[in-house]
Amino acid sequence: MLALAALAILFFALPLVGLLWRAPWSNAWGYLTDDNALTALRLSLICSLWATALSVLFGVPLAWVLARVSFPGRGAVRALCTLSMVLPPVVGGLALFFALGRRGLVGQWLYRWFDLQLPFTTAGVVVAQTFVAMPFLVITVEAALRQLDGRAEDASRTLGASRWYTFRRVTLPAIRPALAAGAVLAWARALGEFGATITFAGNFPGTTQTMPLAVYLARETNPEQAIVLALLLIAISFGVLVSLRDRWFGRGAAGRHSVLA
Amino acid sequence: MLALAALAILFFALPLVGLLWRAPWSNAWGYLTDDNALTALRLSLICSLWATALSVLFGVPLAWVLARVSFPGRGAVRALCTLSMVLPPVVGGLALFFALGRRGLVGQWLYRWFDLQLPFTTAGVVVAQTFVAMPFLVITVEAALRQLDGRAEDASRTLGASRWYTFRRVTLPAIRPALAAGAVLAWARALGEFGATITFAGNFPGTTQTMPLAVYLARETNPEQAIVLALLLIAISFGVLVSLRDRWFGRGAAGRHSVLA
Amino acid sequence: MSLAATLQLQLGSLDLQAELDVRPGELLALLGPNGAGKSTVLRCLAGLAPITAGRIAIDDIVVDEPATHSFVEPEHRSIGVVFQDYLLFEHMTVLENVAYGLRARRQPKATAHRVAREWMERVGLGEYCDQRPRALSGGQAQRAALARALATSPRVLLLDEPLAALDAGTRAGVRRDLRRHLQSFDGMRVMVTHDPVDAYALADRVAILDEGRIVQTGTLAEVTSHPRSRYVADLVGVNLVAGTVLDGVLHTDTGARVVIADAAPGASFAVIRPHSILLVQHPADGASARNQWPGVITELDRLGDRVRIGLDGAVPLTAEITIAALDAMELRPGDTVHASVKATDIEVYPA
Amino acid sequence: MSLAATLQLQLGSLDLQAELDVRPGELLALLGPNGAGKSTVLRCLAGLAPITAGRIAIDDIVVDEPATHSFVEPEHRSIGVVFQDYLLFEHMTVLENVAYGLRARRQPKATAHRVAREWMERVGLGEYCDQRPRALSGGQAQRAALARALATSPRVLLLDEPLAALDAGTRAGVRRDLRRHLQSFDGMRVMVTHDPVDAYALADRVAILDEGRIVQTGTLAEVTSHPRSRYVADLVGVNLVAGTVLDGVLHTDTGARVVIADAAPGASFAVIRPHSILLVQHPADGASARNQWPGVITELDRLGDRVRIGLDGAVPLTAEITIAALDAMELRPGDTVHASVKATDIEVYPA
Amino acid sequence: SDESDTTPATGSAIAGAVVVFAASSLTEAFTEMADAFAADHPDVNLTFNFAGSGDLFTQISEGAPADVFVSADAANMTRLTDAALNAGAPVTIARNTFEIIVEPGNPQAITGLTDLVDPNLIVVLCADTVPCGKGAQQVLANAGITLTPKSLEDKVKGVVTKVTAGEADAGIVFVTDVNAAGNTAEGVQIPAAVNVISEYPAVITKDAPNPAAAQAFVEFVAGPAGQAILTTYGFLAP
Ligand SMILES: Nc1ncnc2c1ncn2[C@@H]1O[C@H](COP(=O)(O)OP(=O)(O)OP(=O)(O)O)[C@@H](O)[C@H]1O
Ligand SMILES: Nc1ncnc2c1ncn2[C@@H]1O[C@H](COP(=O)(O)OP(=O)(O)OP(=O)(O)O)[C@@H](O)[C@H]1O
Ligand SMILES: [Mg+2]
Ligand SMILES: [Mg+2]
Repeated sequence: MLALAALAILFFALPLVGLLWRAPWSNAWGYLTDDNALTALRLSLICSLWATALSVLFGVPLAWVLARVSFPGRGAVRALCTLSMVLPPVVGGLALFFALGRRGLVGQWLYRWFDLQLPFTTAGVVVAQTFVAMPFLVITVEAALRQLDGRAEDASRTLGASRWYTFRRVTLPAIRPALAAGAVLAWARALGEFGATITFAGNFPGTTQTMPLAVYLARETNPEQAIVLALLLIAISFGVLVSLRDRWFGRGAAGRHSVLA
Repeated sequence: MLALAALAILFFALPLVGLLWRAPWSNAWGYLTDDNALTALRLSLICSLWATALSVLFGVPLAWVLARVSFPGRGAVRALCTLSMVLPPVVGGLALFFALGRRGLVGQWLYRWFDLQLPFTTAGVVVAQTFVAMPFLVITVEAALRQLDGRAEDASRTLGASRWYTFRRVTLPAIRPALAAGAVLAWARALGEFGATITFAGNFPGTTQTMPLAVYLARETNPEQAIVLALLLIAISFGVLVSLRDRWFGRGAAGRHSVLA
Repeated sequence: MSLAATLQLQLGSLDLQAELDVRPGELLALLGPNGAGKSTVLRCLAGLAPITAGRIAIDDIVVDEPATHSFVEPEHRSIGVVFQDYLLFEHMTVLENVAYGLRARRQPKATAHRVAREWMERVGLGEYCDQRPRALSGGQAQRAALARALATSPRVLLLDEPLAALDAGTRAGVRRDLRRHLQSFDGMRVMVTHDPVDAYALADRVAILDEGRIVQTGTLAEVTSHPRSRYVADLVGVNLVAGTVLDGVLHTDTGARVVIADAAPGASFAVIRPHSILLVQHPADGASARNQWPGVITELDRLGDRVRIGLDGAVPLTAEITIAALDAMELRPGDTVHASVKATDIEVYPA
Repeated sequence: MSLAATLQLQLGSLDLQAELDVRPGELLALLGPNGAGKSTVLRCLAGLAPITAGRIAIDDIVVDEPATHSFVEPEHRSIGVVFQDYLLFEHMTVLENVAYGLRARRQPKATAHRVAREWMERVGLGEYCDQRPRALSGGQAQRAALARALATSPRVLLLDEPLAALDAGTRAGVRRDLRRHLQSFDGMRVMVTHDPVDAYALADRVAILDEGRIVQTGTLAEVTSHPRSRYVADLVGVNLVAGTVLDGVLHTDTGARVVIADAAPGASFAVIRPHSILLVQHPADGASARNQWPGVITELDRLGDRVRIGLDGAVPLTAEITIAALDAMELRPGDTVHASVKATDIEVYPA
Repeated sequence: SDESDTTPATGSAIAGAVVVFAASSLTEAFTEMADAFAADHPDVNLTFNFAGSGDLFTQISEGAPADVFVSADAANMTRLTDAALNAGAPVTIARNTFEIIVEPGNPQAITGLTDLVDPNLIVVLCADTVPCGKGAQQVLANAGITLTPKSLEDKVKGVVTKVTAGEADAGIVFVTDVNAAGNTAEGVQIPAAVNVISEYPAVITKDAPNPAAAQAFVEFVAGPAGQAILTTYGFLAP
């Protein structure tokens, strides 16, 4: 067990060490304080947080339905909600065009009636990120709901709590570790999103150019800067993930086996 | 709840409907039976299954360590293992170069001593896919382990079962829904992997050209074919996901609330 | 104005078909062997297990009737349930657990916590308010669950072995508290228990459930004086023989003949008390009013200065003799003896 | 060759400091109020809760001694545990649960299942082999857990209220089975129970645990005849008064004086039986050998033709009088009465 | 709503936002050009959207608000004109030609195309669906050489990355890419006889929201100031 885990850690650590090793430290500061980079970073953080929030808002109810309501075609719906994970990046963007673009199924009406256009706007970035990120939350939370013993929910119902109150006060806290994990997965996926974003939202500094897009462009002009920007992205998510202490990831387990076996 | 879930489903369904709507049905058969496409598909399936298997093999022990062994820097290790999710696609490939490439930290020794070169090989594709896919499994499984009541494991120990036997016979079955979910997430992520693969392993039909790469390249000259190939990828994962019945996703919950509320 | 239920439900190997009627202010104790379906009955009443046929009405309001597609969700039934395995919410403090029902009914937090704290004091857990359920011992958890269910003052209270995990000292106290509280409101209560003492102390009426059917109801005294099931006979410690009376003889289902004093013909039960059984090593030529059955000793069980002896034969029996008698006869498991009972010592009543 | 343990452990509000010694073939019953730490003691012995100081040795092999950093993992201790809340593995059939310990010990599947099936029969669950634990009732689950622990024939058997959830009929049977099996091997057993009947039927010796300390050990008769804790006094149904004897008077910790017949000076316990207490409405001028304390009635509790009356005063007491006497005096909760006890009716022994 | 109107605009008359969809290989040159253009046309707010030429075409065909489309090859421009999404004829603003890219110091001592056939060399090319791949194939055909590359990259930077990272020994890329790689790579010239010239056409889109400013930008790029900047990045004049 421990040997396999150690190998896995090594596997993740090596590329990072590699990046740090090859990073052009002497010029790093200049690259980082580049106006464009900072703008892209800010946009990336804002959009990925929005995408995470939307994923939680819509994804948790969806997970609950998949776990707890039995209806014909449930398996198909579950599969549908994971498709965006399999879509090659560009095709994801294309599919979003076909649905929400100016010529899209729904997008054309949004455009005609409300003069609303999602592509090439910051909202479009959020839509693209949500599209690829939400499945991670849905699947994680659904698994947790299934693992949950439904009897605590029964007890809550008999105490006069509605399904909704029960869900908020009993179910959600019980699956908090999974919810946190799912949200982190979704956030990370949104933060790293590239393909659907560049296709659907374009690459406009300040409105749609997120960090991965900036890294992509930096690579065209200055591969060194690309590495530095990627390291910045890594550092930020590292910071967020580390500060999301064990406590957030849930109860109990912390330190149960303090002796290594 | 149900309204939000329905919106979420709509959000996922629309792009798919859009793709189906715009797909060039008259030429579809020709595109599908294209030799190149079939080769890419076969390679994609093989590599993504390998990546999933490796993710399970290494990821489950890693998740166990993160959930059950308390050691200094655990938070940092967890963050480390999720970094590959945030890495912009190309940088992921670069980082793998720096670690496992011909001039990489470890890769140079592999090359010198064993004449082993991962880039431009099918093994390289598997490595790239594993690198981006494993975190999904690790995080999902860790959350499930934390949610698990450790007392069943206590009971197993008193019955003479070692930690390892307990893990196999009690812990793993109890987290089966999450393990299945994590494996599906990892598989889907591996199947859709594009950036790290093309950077690290390159793109050569038959050895490293997976389906997303084929789709991406087709899109440059023949967007119609790209859509058809993407739909094929979707159909396959749809098939796999639907056939992974509820039963696989775990016990109990199926049909508890048969009345919609 | 009562709880009236006709329950039908198929669940695994359980085939539940039971009828219950509890009047306001009444406490019905539900007794029966493990797996009889007692907990399932409570789940049906609570709305956690919808019945497949029948009807449940609380205060004349139908809450479950498949025939008319009526189903009232658990949270709208004004019920309180104390579950067999507590089911406290692990992520809340014990106080929050007890306050939960009131909070769910939109009571302000301060009120809910004040009421909950009173209940915590009442069940002797005052100092555990801010603990997590995990830090409670089994018995403490059971008491917290009790407080949680009582705090919402439900119309119907369903208790699944509420006192089972309590220690002897607390048990008497909680039983007393429980009775005091139960007397102060006019709702209906159903309590599952294994302990006749609980039933005696708390219940107005008992119902015996066996394999999903109610086999007997009445006061505890009525039920125990005329057992109609193996379970009740075991509870009271007597032998129960079922059969058909014809001409002063009870013909058992296994074909044995039990000579009885006098009884109306038809399907009947006969009760044979262990200490009215005489064991002899050789069959005696007795009067016809004496029953005499050979049997093999399967069990010897000492209880103070008496010994209970299990016999396997045409009429399986448990006899009770003194140690002195045992020593005199030098009985061992496997020996064959003859059990002899006077017809007048056998009580017979219609099934 | 025995189980010898000196346990020290701090857990939440529990401060465990207990010493246990169980000889081969012996069964020690651990009794005590809820939250006393009984389950925690078993967890320490099983290796699930490492102690912070002290020493646990099984058959002279040290399995836990923080001072020497010795710690043997639970799976290498040759223990069997029946947990208070069963802890059956939900994803296996009941048979697989029972066979689990043997499988974990690398027994071939066929052997393990055969032995497991025998155990299933023995606890009366033969027909439930292929069910999931979820389909078992509470009592059936308890029996399955028992079978699972016994199937591995451990050196030390730890039972946490193994009979608590069993119905009256099964209980006697399982208790008998348990005793039979326990007699057939020479291991050590520790059983937590709340039921003195279990202790009486199964235990060679009892230990009373209260707030983490062993307050009394001995045979059940020894312990109950001279209670040393409120818990045991409640169990037996007598009043226990603690204090210091000086010149034929016991001075209680609350400052009251209890006149006694004769006892050695020093810290002592006095036992006053409820039925030896006389209640009078007006204090009588009696002999000096008569104790007389005023008290307020807090509780009236009917038990058949007698009534138990709780009194709060300098010496809190429970008295027992007949219903006739109660009716004659017209006592109500809140009334003040005088409790009078003859010095010779009070049994005193050193603390 | 805008009529496509190609009347020449004067510097003072034009204003407003103009959006240029340009192939990503132009990123550096165009970014530098933006400052010079702003000096000439202070009232114009110039924004770029850099991506692969194929992606840009897709976006425009889905209704993206582009004024100018600058492609890195003729093929994507043809797709646009075939779809009648252009206003006026495309203008070639730059040309590019090919070089062999090798590691700094040329450790494998590659002197020309014929050296690339060595089976021990790792050579990567672009896929023939992208401009650099089509060009490279043409170059090899012109030289009469067949070789088996290890990889067919989706974009020219993929080839550059593999060489600069040391994974590949050589590749065929645009001269401008070798320039951009700076000291992380070296170029080996390909004789003009077999080399191929690739063109960068620019066009104003049919739905251009600001055709006047668009026209001004295209003229600026094609003009002497624009050409001077492009030349510093290794582009050839049209
Ligand atoms: N979810 C289920 N699936 C299958 N069978 C079930 C299920 N729940 C209950 N049963 C069946 O119903 C029977 C009765 O269960 P129940 O819990 O009602 O018994 P009980 O009378 O409460 O017993 P105990 O006194 O031991 O608690 C069980 O023996 C089991 O066979
Ligand atoms: N994990 C824990 N965290 C904090 N406190 C704990 C924990 N486990 C036990 N305790 C404390 O130890 C006390 C004793 O618990 P234990 O389960 O040993 O009691 P018990 O004697 O078995 O009671 P019961 O008869 O009710 O089962 C509890 O009251 C609680 O305060
Ligand atoms: Mg039950
Ligand atoms: Mg306990």
